Amino acid sequence: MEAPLARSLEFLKQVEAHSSEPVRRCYQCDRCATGCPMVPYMQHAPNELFRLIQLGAKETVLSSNAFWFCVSCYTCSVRCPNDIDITHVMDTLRELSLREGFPPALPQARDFHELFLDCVRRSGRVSELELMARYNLKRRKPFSRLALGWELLRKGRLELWPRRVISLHEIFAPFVSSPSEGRKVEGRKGGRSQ
Amino acid sequence: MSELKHGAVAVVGGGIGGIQATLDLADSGFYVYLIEEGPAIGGRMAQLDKTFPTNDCAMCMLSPKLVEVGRHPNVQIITLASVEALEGQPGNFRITLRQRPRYVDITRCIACGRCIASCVYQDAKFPSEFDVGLGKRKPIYIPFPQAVPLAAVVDPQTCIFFKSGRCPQNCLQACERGALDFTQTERLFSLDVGAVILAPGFEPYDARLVGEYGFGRYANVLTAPQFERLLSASGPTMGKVLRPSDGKAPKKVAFIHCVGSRDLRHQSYCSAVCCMYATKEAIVAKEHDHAIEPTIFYIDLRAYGKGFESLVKRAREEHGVRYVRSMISQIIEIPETKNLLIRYRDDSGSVREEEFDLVVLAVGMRPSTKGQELARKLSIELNQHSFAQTSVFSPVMSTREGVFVTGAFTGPKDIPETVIQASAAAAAVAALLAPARGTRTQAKQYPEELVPDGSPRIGVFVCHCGSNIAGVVDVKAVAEYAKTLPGVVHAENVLYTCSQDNLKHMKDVIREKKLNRVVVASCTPRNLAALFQDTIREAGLNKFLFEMVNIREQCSWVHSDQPERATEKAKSLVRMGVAKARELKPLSVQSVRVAPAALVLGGGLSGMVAALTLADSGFETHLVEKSSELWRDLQELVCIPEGEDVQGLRAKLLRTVRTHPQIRVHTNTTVKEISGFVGNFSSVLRGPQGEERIQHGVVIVATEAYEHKPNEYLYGADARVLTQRELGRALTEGPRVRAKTIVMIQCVERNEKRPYCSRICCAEAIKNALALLQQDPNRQIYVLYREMISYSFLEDLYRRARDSGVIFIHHDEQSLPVVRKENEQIVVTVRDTRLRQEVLIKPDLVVLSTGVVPDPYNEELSRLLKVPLDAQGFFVEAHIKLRPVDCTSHGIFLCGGSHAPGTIPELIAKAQAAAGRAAIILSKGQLEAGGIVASVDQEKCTACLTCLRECPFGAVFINEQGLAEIEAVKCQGCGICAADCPAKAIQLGQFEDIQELRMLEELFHPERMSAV
Amino acid sequence: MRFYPGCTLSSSAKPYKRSIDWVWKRLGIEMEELPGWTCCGATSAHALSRDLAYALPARNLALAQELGDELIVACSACYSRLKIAQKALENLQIRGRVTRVLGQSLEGHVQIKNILEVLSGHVPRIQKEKTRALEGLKIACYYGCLATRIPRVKGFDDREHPTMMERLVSATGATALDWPAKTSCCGASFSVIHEELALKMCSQILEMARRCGADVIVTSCPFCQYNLDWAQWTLSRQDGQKPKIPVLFITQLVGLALGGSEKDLMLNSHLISTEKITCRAQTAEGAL
Amino acid sequence: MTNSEPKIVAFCCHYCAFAAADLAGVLRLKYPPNVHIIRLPCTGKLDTLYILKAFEAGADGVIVAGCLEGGCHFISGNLRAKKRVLAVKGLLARIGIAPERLEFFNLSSAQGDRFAQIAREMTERIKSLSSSVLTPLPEGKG
Ligand SMILES: Cc1cc2nc3c(=O)[nH]c(=O)nc-3n(C[C@H](O)[C@H](O)[C@H](O)COP(=O)(O)OP(=O)(O)OC[C@H]3O[C@@H](n4cnc5c(N)ncnc54)[C@H](O)[C@@H]3O)c2cc1C
Ligand SMILES: Cc1cc2nc3c(=O)[nH]c(=O)nc-3n(C[C@H](O)[C@H](O)[C@H](O)COP(=O)(O)OP(=O)(O)OC[C@H]3O[C@@H](n4cnc5c(N)ncnc54)[C@H](O)[C@@H]3O)c2cc1C
Ligand code: SF4
Ligand code: SF4
Ligand code: SF4
Ligand code: SF4
Ligand code: SF4
Ligand code: SF4
Ligand code: SF4
Ligand code: SF4
Repeated sequence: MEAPLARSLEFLKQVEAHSSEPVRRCYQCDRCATGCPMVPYMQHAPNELFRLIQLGAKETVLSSNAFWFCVSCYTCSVRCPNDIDITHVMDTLRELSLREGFPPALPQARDFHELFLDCVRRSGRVSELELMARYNLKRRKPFSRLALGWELLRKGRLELWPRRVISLHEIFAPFVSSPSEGRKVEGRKGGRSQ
Repeated sequence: MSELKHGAVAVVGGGIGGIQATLDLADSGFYVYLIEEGPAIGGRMAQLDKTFPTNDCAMCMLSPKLVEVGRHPNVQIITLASVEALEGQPGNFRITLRQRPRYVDITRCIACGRCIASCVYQDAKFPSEFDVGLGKRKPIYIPFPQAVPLAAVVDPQTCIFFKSGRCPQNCLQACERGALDFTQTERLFSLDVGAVILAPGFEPYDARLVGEYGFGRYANVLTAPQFERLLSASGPTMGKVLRPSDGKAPKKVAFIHCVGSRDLRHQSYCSAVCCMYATKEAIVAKEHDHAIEPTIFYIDLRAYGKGFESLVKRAREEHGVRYVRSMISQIIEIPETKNLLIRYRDDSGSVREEEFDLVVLAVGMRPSTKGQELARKLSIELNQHSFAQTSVFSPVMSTREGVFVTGAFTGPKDIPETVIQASAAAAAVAALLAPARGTRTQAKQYPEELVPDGSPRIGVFVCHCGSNIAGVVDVKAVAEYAKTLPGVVHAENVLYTCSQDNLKHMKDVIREKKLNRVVVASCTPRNLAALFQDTIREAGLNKFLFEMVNIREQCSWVHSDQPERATEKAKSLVRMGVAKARELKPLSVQSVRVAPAALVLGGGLSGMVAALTLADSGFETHLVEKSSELWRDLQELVCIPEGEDVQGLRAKLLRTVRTHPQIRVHTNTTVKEISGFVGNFSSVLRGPQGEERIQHGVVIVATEAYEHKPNEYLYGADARVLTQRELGRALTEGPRVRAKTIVMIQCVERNEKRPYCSRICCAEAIKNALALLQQDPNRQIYVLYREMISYSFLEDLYRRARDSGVIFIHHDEQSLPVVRKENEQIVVTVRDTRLRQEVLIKPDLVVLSTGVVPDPYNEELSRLLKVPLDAQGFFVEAHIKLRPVDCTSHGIFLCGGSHAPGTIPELIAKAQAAAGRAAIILSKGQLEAGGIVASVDQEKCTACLTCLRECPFGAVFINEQGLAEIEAVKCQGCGICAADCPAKAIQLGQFEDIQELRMLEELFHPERMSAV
Repeated sequence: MRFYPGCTLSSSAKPYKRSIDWVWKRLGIEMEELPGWTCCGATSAHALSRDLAYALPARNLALAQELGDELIVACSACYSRLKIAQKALENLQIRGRVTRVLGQSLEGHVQIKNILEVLSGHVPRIQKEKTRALEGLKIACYYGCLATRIPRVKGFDDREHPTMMERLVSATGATALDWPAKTSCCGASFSVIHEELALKMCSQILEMARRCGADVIVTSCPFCQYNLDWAQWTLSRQDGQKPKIPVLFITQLVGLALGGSEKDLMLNSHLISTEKITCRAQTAEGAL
Repeated sequence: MTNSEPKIVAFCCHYCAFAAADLAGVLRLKYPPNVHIIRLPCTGKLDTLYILKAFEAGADGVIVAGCLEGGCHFISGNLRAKKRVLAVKGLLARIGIAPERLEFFNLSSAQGDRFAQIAREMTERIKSLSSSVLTPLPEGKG
């Protein structure tokens, strides 16, 4: 790989502004990496992302698969000696990456989250059955987990008729749009320059 | 303020810091109350096995000091005591103490342990404080074998008598000395003192609070203090490294650094010692058991002190200690084996899982709770980390006048730094109380010494030590036997030889029977010889006409299973003792007058502080500076911790030094010649007014260290490449620095030739970076480093720099940064170890941290003073741990950069310490020379110069006759010269060849007993 | 006391809800569902939108704040999101943004409590009133990652070594094992989007429980329960052999000790059969 | 010699080995009583003559015990002593005394256990050598 050029601190400031977390404070102790259960699947361990953010390597960071593979277990956050909520930074990077139009490393994850939120938006709560059905359709595997679904249904652990509590459209409006309306941030804003 | 000043001092805390301060003060004419919370002095150091960087035995170093404090006529040790209040002003304080009962009368207890053996608790059941819970003790116990005061103590928390009132008190019955006293009660009392030194030390960080490492839940996770006990030969496993879970010898041992330190969840500062003690423990473990494979997990390896780097090198190269720069998130215990699973990243960046048999947590240092309580009671302020608040310029002064602080109480530090601070605090007290010096100490008066005439008349006292000796050895038979030995005119059995009534009886017998030699067969001479010597001196005998035979520790206690043979051995030992006694000669001790003046070489910060301390203590001081100005160096030094006003300090210091009636400043002056020895040096100064000869009792070397001027990284070839000092100068005086992007490179040209860490450049870089950002917050600063040396509270500064946006990039020693020019643009590449990838930076300015080199002039000075330099050209101290500012040559002291690099507060403490140590000599007025020293028989000397070469202390000189002669004041009595002299011309007092040979003869051939 | 059940308690975690209801009734604890509660956003809001991740819990906090000061949460994910949001709302900027969206002030303070906190207040009663002795049953308490790991927030129990469930287990007479995986992550958020990884993470936890000799795993988190149950079910369909460890909700175990029936506690609704415990509980009944 | 135990002289440095022997006592460790300690200020004081004299006078074995390397109270005394001991070992071999009868040990004052162990080991070692101090000359050994 080509040597990353240390650029301005703009990207660092952007990530910090969005997350309110002091990414610059990291002293590269490696604790986040050695505690993270997902690091073997990540192109960059959390601290490597942090270093790249410090160097301004926006492109590399936002196209990394790391934050897509984060399971939000908060192990890194509670063990960081510099008190950085790393998990939250991972969330931030995922959001920024989508906003800037980088293709997600786990598209199914994006789909799932969008559908999940759509359920919530429409009825205030999540119906697992509905969510799974829509997800399978979206992934074009309508019959996956059929056996499981049947088993759960049989055991009375699925609610067939979702209850609609309230529509949460107003709350969602400023943040995420429904998948049917198309993604709120479409395409790449401002291109790939850093 | 009243004019009255008390010549007594209270030292609170009996760790190495308190002990050193006590000894320094007691030796320079002050009476000291040493107040210790626990039942014995020694502090944390007593619990250590070996100590870095030399890895010599902690107890070997400490124990002689403990004994010295224990029998010092000017020291009173008050154990189990805490301070309740302090009233009054500097010079005239009243300190109120609360002393808990010990339930044992220390003047009677002889530490025989009978009470312990007979306690109703058959087995030791309660966790031993000394063994950090790994060993067990009973409700009555002796804190540790070398404890001072050496006496039993009852812990009322666990003793049945105190808990329920129903105990047969077997202990009480077992004690033959009637030393136990369960009626003792708490005592509240006050003392008048002129000043107070607080040295309450530290506490290890509670590893339980770092839950992810499972300490307290996982059997095989230990803390470093526990591991020290495991390594200690006198520890719970007798020095065998064994796993607590199954008692098996571990193979793979992991050390985890920074446990509780450098961590905002715990303590934000660096604990400054754990990097080194972990390396030490890894080496020692390996030495104990070769099969052990130690691995150290760390963030930065902070090997910044004198000799540290070479210890780490040895660990790596000779002992195969594996270092992994990766921090551990958590430990998982394997259920079946109780092994510990650790995940770390290897050099290639992959996460690995590895099982270890034992894990040692390098826990940090935190201020002791007792110390914080003390601070509250005395109304002194603590800093934000709850250590004592001090200032950069007065590192041993608390916020209350007349109250000084020292050691780990002022911040995390190792033993040498603690000892330096202790001597510094003692020096500050000595200066404060100078008028009262000697008012509270008393010189003991002895009768005129009788000159032994004619044949030996030996008295032998065979001790029972209750049943300690008599229970095994037939002491009566031994005494009877002694009577048959040639030269013995008196032999008797004594129940307790060391008891006050017997000492009196001994004096009477000496006078009555006109004894001229005394032999005591009892316990170890290491504890009581001085007491008996003093006794015979009171009876008019020369104290060297005494021999002590150890029939307790080295006979009855080790051969209790074979009483008959033990008796035989006791007889042999007494026979040998008597044989030696027959040959003993009185040795004389002469007094040498001390020239009450000091010579301080070097007029920098260190030299000025040293001179002021001495002058304030009332001694005339010559401050010699080779350049035209005092403390030139400081003009380049802008950024010092927390932005204190250095230039202001400089001005003030200069003024005080220049106007002090006791200081003579000699600028543009060098030393041409130094001759003489401790107490009586004579030097020729060469200055602008020509040459001048001065007489002085001590020398303080306070010469400087320079910033190294590099050859690499375009330095000198491009104006955009500067050293840190040059940047510092540019920041204060030069035109505004314009650069936007700045790269700082650390450890420049630190290589095989200059393998040591210069200690200050990391901090200097951080401070300069912060200063650059203060001018323009939009700058980008990259610091390329190998290890960030921001130990102790400097860690906060390091964090501040990161929070301000300075980016720190680590690179390996093997892949140094490259600086090149591409069409006038400077380009720096460095391999970031974390990214495992090259990073490219295009700076407008490159700043080099080049480290410190000693003054080349040191070599000449070293020749003049006849004191050695180390391989790097720094001066060598007498003992890196316990005599860090003394030279091997008596009367010469070291401070300043030329001894070792340091920050301003460290150098100030060192300068005060050197001055304090020097003042001890000056304060005496007279020095005692002689006693156990070597002397040359001029008739036999063939001038082969062997002794001259071999004497480690430079005590031998060649006299006008061309023959060897020994300077009694300098001789330390090691006997190396005597053993090496091919002509057998040298004899060491008290250990003469004839004495030793007689012992050998008599050991084997009692029948051949020479008819003397 | 208001109760925030969270979405899962009405479907995949029904047995949790049922057993809570039963135990609460048995112990006479009063608890009302927070009227009009909505989803807290876990596990998706924080993945896509920072402010939504604050706004969704905030809406519920706003509801709770009007009704009283305590909000009891059963699901670890809900608990975590609510706590995180509450902490974040201390930041005035964030609070400003969220208030604007919700159109509601967020000034009041709601005490968010984990259900374990409520339950553990009844340890002496459970101990005293248990009708079945579960002696000899070796239980691994599994907290999962979210319940105790909330950055900068002091949780209801020790972050690395929580013991509340163990105390409850001991109260039932069963043996709580000390095991090292009790706060490891089971990968629940991946069980739909990346089955393979989720299975891997579950198997590590299950393996550890097995090695420590656990008969049963108990948990207080719907996601953990479902995930460990599902993983074993799926894995056994692949290899069919490994001994299977039933995964119970802590309230089911407590319910059993207090005499609840299989049906009361929905013990028949698990993917991995709980038969071996119910059988045991029945025999224990005789023994007591 | 009448006694079955070999007679051993231990030259001990005051600061370490002698203190370790004291500690062995404090810890009530056991070792054979045939070991007699002669205290020196430092093993650096040990004259080679003393070792020879000890053998001449009838010692079956000689222990010289100084501080750990680097730990000498007088900087280098133990190193000097070690050198001398090595030299004397050579000499002993030449005059037909098994050099194993003489040994140099480094120990710290905290190693009471080690002192007792050394005393036991040396006793055993010497017992296992032939009973007479004078062994046949190396040539005679074949
Ligand atoms: C595991 C470990 C290994 C170490 N290894 C080394 C090493 O190899 N080399 C090295 O140089 N350093 C080492 N150190 C550091 C060393 O222990 C300290 O530098 C040193 O002990 C500090 O001495 P001190 O006198 O300031 O404090 P302490 O040793 O803590 O002594 C303080 C004394 O004061 C007493 N006290 C406390 N409060 C009160 C009170 N209110 N009133 C009266 N008395 C009180 C205490 O009981 C104690 O006796 C190590 C530290 C640790 C934790
Ligand atoms: C590169 C560098 C950077 C530093 N940065 C910092 C920092 O940022 N913060 C900090 O706290 N500390 C820093 N220090 C350390 C230290 O605090 C200062 O250097 C301090 O001023 C040193 O004081 P000194 O008295 O030891 O030596 P100096 O101030 O150098 O004084 C020695 C004096 O002795 C004179 N001299 C030398 N030989 C003789 C002789 N034979 N006869 C007579 N006179 C002689 C010299 O002319 C000189 O005036 C730094 C040191 C160096 C070298
Ligand atoms: S744990 Fe924190 S300080 Fe350590 S590398 Fe990760 S982010 Fe940096
Ligand atoms: S929260 Fe994400 S990044 Fe952090 S340890 Fe868990 S999986 Fe890894
Ligand atoms: S009083 Fe009893 S319990 Fe206490 S020390 Fe004596 S014998 Fe032991
Ligand atoms: S028995 Fe008496 S003299 Fe011996 S240790 Fe106990 S108190 Fe001291
Ligand atoms: S970096 Fe500091 S706190 Fe960490 S182990 Fe080293 S000395 Fe201790
Ligand atoms: S002098 Fe005698 S009584 Fe005193 S301690 Fe020594 S052996 Fe015991
Ligand atoms: S830059 Fe200086 S202080 Fe830092 S590690 Fe290198 S030599 Fe040590
Ligand atoms: S006895 Fe030691 S210090 Fe004294 S002159 Fe001889 S070698 Fe030097």
